[in-house]
Amino acid sequence: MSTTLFTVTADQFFVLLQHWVVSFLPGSWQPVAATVVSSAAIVLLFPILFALTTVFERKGLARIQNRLGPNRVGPFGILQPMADGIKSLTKEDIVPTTADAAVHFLAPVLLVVAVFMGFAVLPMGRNMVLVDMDAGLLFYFAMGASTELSVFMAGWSSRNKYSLLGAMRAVAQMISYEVPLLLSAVTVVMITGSLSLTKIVAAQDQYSYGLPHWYIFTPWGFAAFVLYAISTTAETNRSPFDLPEGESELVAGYHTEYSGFKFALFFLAEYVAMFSISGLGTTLFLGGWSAPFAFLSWVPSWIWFFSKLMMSIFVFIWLRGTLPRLRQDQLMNFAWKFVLPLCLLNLLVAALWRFMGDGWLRWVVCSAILVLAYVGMGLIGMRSKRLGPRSYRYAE
Amino acid sequence: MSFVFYILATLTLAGALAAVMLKNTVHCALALTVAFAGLALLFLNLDAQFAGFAQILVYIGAVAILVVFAILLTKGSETPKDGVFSRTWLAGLAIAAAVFAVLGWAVLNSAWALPHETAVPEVTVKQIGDALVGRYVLPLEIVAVLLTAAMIGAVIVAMHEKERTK
Amino acid sequence: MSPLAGFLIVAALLFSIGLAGALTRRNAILVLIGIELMLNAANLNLIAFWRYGPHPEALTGMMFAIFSIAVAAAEAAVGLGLVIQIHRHAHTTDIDAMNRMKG
Amino acid sequence: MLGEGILKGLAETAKNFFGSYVSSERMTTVEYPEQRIAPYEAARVFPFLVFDGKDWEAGMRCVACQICEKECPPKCILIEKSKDKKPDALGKPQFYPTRFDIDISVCMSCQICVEVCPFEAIKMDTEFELSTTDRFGGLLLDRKELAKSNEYYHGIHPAEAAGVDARLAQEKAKANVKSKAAAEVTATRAAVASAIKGAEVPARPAPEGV
Repeated sequence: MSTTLFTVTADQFFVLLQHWVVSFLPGSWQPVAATVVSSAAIVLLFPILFALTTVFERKGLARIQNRLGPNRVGPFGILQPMADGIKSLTKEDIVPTTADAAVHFLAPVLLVVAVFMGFAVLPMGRNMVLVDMDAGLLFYFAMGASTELSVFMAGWSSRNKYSLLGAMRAVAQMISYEVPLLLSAVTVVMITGSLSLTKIVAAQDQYSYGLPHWYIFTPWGFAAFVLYAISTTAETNRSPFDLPEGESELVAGYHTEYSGFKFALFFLAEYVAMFSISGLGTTLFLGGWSAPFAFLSWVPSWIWFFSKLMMSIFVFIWLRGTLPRLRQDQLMNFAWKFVLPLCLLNLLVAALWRFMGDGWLRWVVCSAILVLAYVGMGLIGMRSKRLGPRSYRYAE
Repeated sequence: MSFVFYILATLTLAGALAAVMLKNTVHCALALTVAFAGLALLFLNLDAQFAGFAQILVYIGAVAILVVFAILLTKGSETPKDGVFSRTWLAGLAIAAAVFAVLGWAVLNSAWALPHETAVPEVTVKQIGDALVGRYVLPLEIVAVLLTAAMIGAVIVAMHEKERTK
Repeated sequence: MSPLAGFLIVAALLFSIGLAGALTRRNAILVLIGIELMLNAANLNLIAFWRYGPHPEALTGMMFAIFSIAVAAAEAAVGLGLVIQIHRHAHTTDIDAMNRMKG
Repeated sequence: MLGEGILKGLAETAKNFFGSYVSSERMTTVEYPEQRIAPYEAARVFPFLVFDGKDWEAGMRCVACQICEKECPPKCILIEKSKDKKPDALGKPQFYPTRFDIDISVCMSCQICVEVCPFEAIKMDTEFELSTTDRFGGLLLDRKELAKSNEYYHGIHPAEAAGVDARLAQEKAKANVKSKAAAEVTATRAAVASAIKGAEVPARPAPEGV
């Protein structure tokens, strides 16, 4: 860990910046001002990242489909989000007359607030966390849980058959995937022994012969990460699980009756939820802001956090470009009959891992149990589904 | 008494009153959520961090959605034709007022004897964890069994009986 | 008036509002909402007494509140399951109409 | 069944993604207004009227037989027959359309008018940038806008145009042969007639002096 003055200042750049900005205020206001400055930074940073991600998403999907993607507005289409932003601001904001105006207006506001609250506990760099809570993970999931209600409010208040159907589907999906999400996070808590995210990252920040102690490199950690990834794509209504806003059936799901800026708010909330949940993913499994190799630890810590974040965003986009949409019953069966049992088993394996003591034996036993369970569930679960090459009864 | 307490108290009571008085049942459910949120903030005000977040997670995350789903499944969102309050609403109100009078009287009279340690209890999640699996391991297991039973029971109760409707 | 008394008053008021809701409303779900409010008022009392109690490190009040939250959630689930079943059978959620025991 | 299908799919899209940066001919789309894809031989958009020679009005092949008007499924062709006749390519006097309108907002490019036209007068164009500002007048093309030369036809559908020209030339040749034969027949009949007349003239007086 070369601790030259340059690397330390680069690493703690934002912390020093915050102290410098806050130092202008009189003493008594300083703690409050510090939180205000950091939360202002978060609230500014992630919409900018959201703007960039919309371009990455459209260009990434285009490249996957062998086409170019937006390149008209600005060099390589970088200013496309500017154009989308202005468009959504100037679009007329139509509220259906039969809609329940108060709830209709409140839904996107509540959603955006709930989504932004999650960032308070995410450690984005070495001692760069807004609130170092002792029960940080629990706070995060509490905020995550309140997004479902605003989705329902949006669906119900626009008095439209499709949006209500979309909202019911979205809420059912989010609730049934919230259980595996929590359980996969609980395995990490079991091993670290603390709910505080900074302690979880500290536990992963050690290196043995160059390789980091990230939880994804342990059998139970890898299984938990895969289950976590599945649950996050479902929780944020993305890629194979985006049935609630399935354009083909439900027009646009629960935000059909929204237009103009309120629709842009839903769009923003979905992407910022994606950021915050993949931020949590990196914190829990990919070692938060710790460098991938010992000799790379001179690089500022927040660079690692945001690069891992953007990598997960790219995986979201990659999944969206690849997998077809799941039907509602397939989606629910998958959640309750495949992901949840594996999560429970993973809890068991994590406990086994913890109390079997160091050595190669626990690696073999844990990975054996998990692989056996996965293959077993896969074969038994799929047997009744007559999967295999399609047989056409009429057209040959 | 701190200023924050007054704000949170009014927020919670307003939410609760709205949840009881409003005509549209879905509005009642949303007002109930406001009451739950107010209570969670009151818990945080009482430095019970774990209980506050658990309250948000369990009540706002699950119970509120459950209530709203129930309202929609029973077509409760249309206002009933013969009034929102039951015929014997006056008696109910009287009983509630009586209960509040008794409780209020009890609180005010014993105000001097109430314990008032102002030391903020330093509670870490580790202590709660140790307490849960240490002193309270029996209630923990019982609640686990109860939750499973409740889950299975609720599913069976609300399931479509295939054979009877044939 | 000590802060604890303030919390107790708020909890009592909340409890009576829940009780009023449960007694006066016609819709079964609103009765369940009233019951939820009463349970929450009890939780508030527990945590208030734990916070201002003599030795908070024993965590009794908070533990009690957490278990009561879990039980209340289970109760809400079963209660609403019943309401849905009654509605499917008798096509009403009006309590006054549920006066026949016939299955 | 254990998720290897998903991995195969992901590998495929990854290959596409990184391949698109490596080799640019994977790109199926082009920057439309600047670059254009070469039109295909069999492409068709809306019909147009073919005319031979330079003057579109005189050389127009259409003889206003109105078969296409009757056959057109969405009824988007309107023809008004002329009173007088003008000689067509074979010199035979034919009617011509004083008014021939096609409403391209109604036309569904089904090419039935081309198939039923006995005179190869109407063919399918490949011009598709026809957007106009006004919705009704702009999309109703009249006779003058529809008429395009045979060379233009050769430009857009070379093979098909060559086939049409060959057939027309063959008909012309057959017509010439027929007309030549007809000319001979008329000539011989004229000769016979004149011979008979010549015979009658002397015959009429001849009976007196036979």
